[in-house]
Amino acid sequence: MNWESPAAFFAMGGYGLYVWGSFGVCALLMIAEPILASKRRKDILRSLRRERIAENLDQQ
Amino acid sequence: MNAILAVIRRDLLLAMRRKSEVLTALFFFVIVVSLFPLGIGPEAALLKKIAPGILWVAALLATMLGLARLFAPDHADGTLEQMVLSPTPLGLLITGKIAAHWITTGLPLVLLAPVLGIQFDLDAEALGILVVALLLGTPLLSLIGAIGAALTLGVRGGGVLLSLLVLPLYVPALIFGAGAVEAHISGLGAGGHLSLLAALLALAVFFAPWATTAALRIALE
Amino acid sequence: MNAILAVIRRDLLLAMRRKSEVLTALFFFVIVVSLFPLGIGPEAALLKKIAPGILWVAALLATMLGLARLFAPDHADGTLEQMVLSPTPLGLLITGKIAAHWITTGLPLVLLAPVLGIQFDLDAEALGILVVALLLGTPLLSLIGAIGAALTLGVRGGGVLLSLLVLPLYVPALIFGAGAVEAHISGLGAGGHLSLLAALLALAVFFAPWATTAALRIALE
Amino acid sequence: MNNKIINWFKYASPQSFYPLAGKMIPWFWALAAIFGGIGLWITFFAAPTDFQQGEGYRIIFIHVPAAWMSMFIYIVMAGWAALGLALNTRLSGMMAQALAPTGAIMAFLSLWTGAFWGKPMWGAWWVWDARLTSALILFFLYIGFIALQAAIDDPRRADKAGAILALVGVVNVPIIYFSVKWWNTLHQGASVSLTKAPTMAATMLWGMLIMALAFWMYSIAVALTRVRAIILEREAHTEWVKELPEVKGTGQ
Amino acid sequence: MLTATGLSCVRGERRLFAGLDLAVGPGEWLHVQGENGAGKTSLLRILSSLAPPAEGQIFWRGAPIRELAEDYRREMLFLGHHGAVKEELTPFENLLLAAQLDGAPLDETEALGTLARFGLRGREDLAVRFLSAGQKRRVLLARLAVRKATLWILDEPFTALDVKAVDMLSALIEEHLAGGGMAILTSHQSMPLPNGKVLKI
Amino acid sequence: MLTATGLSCVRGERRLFAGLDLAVGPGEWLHVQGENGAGKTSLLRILSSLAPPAEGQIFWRGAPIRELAEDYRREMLFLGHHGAVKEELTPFENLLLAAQLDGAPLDETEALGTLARFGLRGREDLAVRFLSAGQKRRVLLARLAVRKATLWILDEPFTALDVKAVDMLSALIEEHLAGGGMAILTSHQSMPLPNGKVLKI
Ligand code: HEM
Ligand SMILES: Nc1ncnc2c1ncn2[C@@H]1O[C@H](COP(=O)(O)OP(=O)(O)OP(=O)(O)O)[C@@H](O)[C@H]1O
Ligand SMILES: Nc1ncnc2c1ncn2[C@@H]1O[C@H](COP(=O)(O)OP(=O)(O)OP(=O)(O)O)[C@@H](O)[C@H]1O
Ligand SMILES: [Mg+2]
Ligand SMILES: [Mg+2]
Repeated sequence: MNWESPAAFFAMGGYGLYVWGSFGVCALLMIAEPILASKRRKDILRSLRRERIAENLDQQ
Repeated sequence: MNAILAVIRRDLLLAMRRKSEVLTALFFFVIVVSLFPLGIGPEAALLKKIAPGILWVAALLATMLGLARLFAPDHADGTLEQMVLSPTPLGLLITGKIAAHWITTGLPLVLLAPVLGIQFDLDAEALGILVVALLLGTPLLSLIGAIGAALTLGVRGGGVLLSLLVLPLYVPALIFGAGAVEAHISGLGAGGHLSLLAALLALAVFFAPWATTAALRIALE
Repeated sequence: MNAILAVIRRDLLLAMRRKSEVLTALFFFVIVVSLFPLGIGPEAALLKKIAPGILWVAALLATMLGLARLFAPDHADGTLEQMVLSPTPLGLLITGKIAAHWITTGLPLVLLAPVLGIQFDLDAEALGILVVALLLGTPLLSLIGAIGAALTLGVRGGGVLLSLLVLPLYVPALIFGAGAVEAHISGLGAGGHLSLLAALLALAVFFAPWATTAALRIALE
Repeated sequence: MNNKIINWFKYASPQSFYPLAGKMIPWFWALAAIFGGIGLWITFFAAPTDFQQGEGYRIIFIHVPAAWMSMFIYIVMAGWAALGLALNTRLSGMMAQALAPTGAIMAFLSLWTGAFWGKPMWGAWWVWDARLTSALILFFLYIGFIALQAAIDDPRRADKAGAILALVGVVNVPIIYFSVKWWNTLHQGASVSLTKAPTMAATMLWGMLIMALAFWMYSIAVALTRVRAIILEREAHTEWVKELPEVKGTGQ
Repeated sequence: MLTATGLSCVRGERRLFAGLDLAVGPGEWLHVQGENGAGKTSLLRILSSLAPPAEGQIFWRGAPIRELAEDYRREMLFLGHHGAVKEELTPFENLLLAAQLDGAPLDETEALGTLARFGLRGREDLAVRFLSAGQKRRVLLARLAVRKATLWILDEPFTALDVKAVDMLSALIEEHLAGGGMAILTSHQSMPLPNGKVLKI
Repeated sequence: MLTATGLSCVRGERRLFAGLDLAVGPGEWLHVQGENGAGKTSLLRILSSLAPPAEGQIFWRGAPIRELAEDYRREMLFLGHHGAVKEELTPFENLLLAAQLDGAPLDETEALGTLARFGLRGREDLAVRFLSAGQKRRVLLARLAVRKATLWILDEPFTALDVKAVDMLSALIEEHLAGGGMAILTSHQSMPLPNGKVLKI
């Protein structure tokens, strides 16, 4: 282990802004992207289901 | 006033529908700015020196490219004819269109410019002045450009003729705009340039919509 | 071969009829080049240093502006459809159109460039190299640009999307073209750059018409 | 042998690929999490402080994988595009479309992390270095691809136009790379140059490789998720989509 | 009441017509006829104040239209060859925006109803670009129903319409005339409408 | 002999028609009828090989047109809504250039004669931009007379034409059919031509 304390970990030897700026944006994008991708699928599924219900209503 | 808002809303809706148009105007700006280092070479000190000029010329070109489509689609499909025939005064409708043009092309440039400035290693204060100068300058570009767009409407080869008409008129905006940042970098203070830019803008706000309307009437006759 | 000539003759006739288009592309080139000293300031040494880069970027932008009108008018009035349906192979007709585009936009730039170079105080030999580089480079710009023009044909916001697609692909031409003159000025000899430019041109001559034709077929489907 | 070809074609149809992708996604997520966990542990705890660059160098563990991925994905995307043009399979175009945003994000990450590394190391967010410049242009190529596809409404047309662009781009990427490199080395001014990384310590190398694996798994998982959405969008009005459990409401 | 006296029109060096008089009163319509290139479209553009006549005067309720300007335009509706329809927008949006520009905003249900009446049910949300030639014309004509104008000036309104749509449009014009409106039309086919005057150029 | 079997067309998510069969032999013509938006234009574009059908096959003299490619296009002439006419050029230049692109250069007197036949005497040297709607169509139709094609595919050829021009065009088509040609037309009006088959979409 090379860190004496959590604070030292976050300070990154004075490079905190840069290191966490990089890792933060990286994490942000890598969390947002899958969420958006699966939301895209859920959205289309929802509209398909709605269409199906409307079709069923039409037939009745 | 309602009419202005209706036109702005309409044009923004159209812009959203043609999203790629707005986005790519922005990317054009980015790309043109990035091309210069490729043409000139990677020397940092040299690049920093010419950065304000490059950014302003690129902003100017990006605005200008969109100008051809300010009235042309409305002309082609007869909307402009209907606007002339509309009971609402044409001047108001045109003002709305110019405002929408600035919102869709000028404003994004202003917001993006600092990021590009960083590529050329400009410091924070210089970036601030760049933004203020663009904030004053881009509406000016839209206003002046609208006159040119109206004058060349329906004229053969209008697109390029437009640049020919408009670019000389853009020169003052370019000189004061790029000058403001350079003056700051060389320690002279940007105040003078900025207030001249503001004065030009005030002049254009009163004069340009009127001239544009007159030009449009002629184009449609 | 006859078909290529017929297309070239047709496009040149059209260009003569819309004279302003050709002329204003030239003026655009001149104006962009002249804007830079205004944006950057009048330092002669600095200007000389960045002259090749500026000339090349301006040539590139001037070519690019005309690109949107390479296929669009023919598309709008159905001529392109008729070309696809014509018994002559489409590839030949397209090659003819690209050649005509170069004759009307690239060639005039090549001829005008030395005059502008003088303004930046380039010496005779540098001007010669500038002309040779442009002579190799502008057909390359037309060829690559044609692919972009075909891909964005009939697409919303085509004009600006086109620049987005094409400008990155122009980078090698820009680097070697501007590089040739710079290398000469700094005493390194321009041979390497020029032969690379020629190699790129050879590649594009074979590859670009094919890609353009394929893209056009898709656009018309 | 014959069977294999038939199978391959079977899975090249969106209808059979959709459920297959659904089954694969959780596995790739799991692998991404495992590799990511190990990689992060090496990044922050196993790897020693660099005596020259201090702790700032830890950015390399995401910077390099992101840069690699941005290039790999472009090639893979162009491969799918070529396949689509040659064999006219519907799935290829969808795969290319699904990969593009991920590739663009990777390119963006390599630029972003590079900039955040450059500031402390070089004192500038950006220099016009060969590698940086060509990474920037690669990013533009991705954006162009995405913008072109977004601007064309007919999906089949969008696929084909995108395929041609991707192929033209793939020819150009090496040309751009070498031209920029040459441009730069000929004119290298007084400005900073990339200090060649010293022969890397074994832990660092391992960390980077494992992080790269994690990025691979992540990219595959996201691309598959997105391709499933695209399949549904494009095939919304086919019978098999209407018969899907998640559409009928019996699933999920 | 629209009257015109001594109208003439010059295009290039060609005099298309001269000394043309016309008058259209409430409930009346005028069928402008003539060969291709006779000058029908040119006449309609002059009457709608889009182009000035080479000679002659046009009066609306007794006052010259040049002077009336907006007051005339508020009561007049001109539909020409071009669509004035945005290809990127849907028929629904086109209709709403056109109404807003005219300063008479439209209610959404009313807009949907009008579109359905013009046979565009199911196409309300499809960009106009995708519509067929006849459907595009229908979007344009839908403005007739929503804009309350007294004088309709229509250049070849029946172009590209199928039989059903032609009947529907005729009925619409008839209704407009019955309500005291006026109309000036061009068309190469004969039209089954009452109270028509014919003007041959 | 053009035959097609099992054609279907999908636009967006809408299936316009399916399982369509047709056959046109020498001396015959086919009148494609249907409401606005039924898919007539789409069908014609498919038959002319501009767009691929979603399903089905098209044969020209027994061979699939996909494979024939240029051999088919040499014998076929398609005229759609769009002019394929350059607005900047004169009718005369338009005609000459169109013929050159087709690889069958035209004699100048022949070109002038054709234009006169189409009622464009006196407009040969006026840019098309200045012509009236009907005159523009006439320039386009003049190609019918100069290009020797066996199969004519015409989308609403009578649009914007006046009575005289309609008669002239009908006569032209009749002559073409009498010489063993074939034609596929759309039109919302009925057409007084012999040997017609009707295809309703
Ligand atoms: C915006 C800035 C930057 C961008 C766009 C960028 C881009 C790239 C790319 C594309 C690669 C992969 C190249 C390859 O594998 O051949 C890479 C690798 C690398 N970069 Fe960066 N970089 C940036 C800044 C930096 C900085 C500031 C440093 C260090 C001071 C750095 C150090 C490295 C190292 C050590 C590698 C891996 C070396 C290797 O595999 O050959 N980069 N970068
Ligand atoms: N610059 C010009 N020089 C000579 N003649 C011109 C010029 N501009 C237009 N014309 C002629 O003016 C006429 C314009 O006619 P207009 O468009 O009004 O005809 P129209 O009656 O509407 O015909 P259509 O039934 O074909 O629509 C045409 O005959 C055209 O040739
Ligand atoms: N993307 C799309 N989504 C849904 N429907 C579409 C789409 N694109 C086109 N359509 C429909 O396809 C049809 C195209 O018809 P087409 O142009 O072939 O008609 P047409 O028979 O020639 O009609 P007209 O008589 O009006 O010329 C229209 O009904 C149009 O609404
Ligand atoms: Mg007319
Ligand atoms: Mg049609």
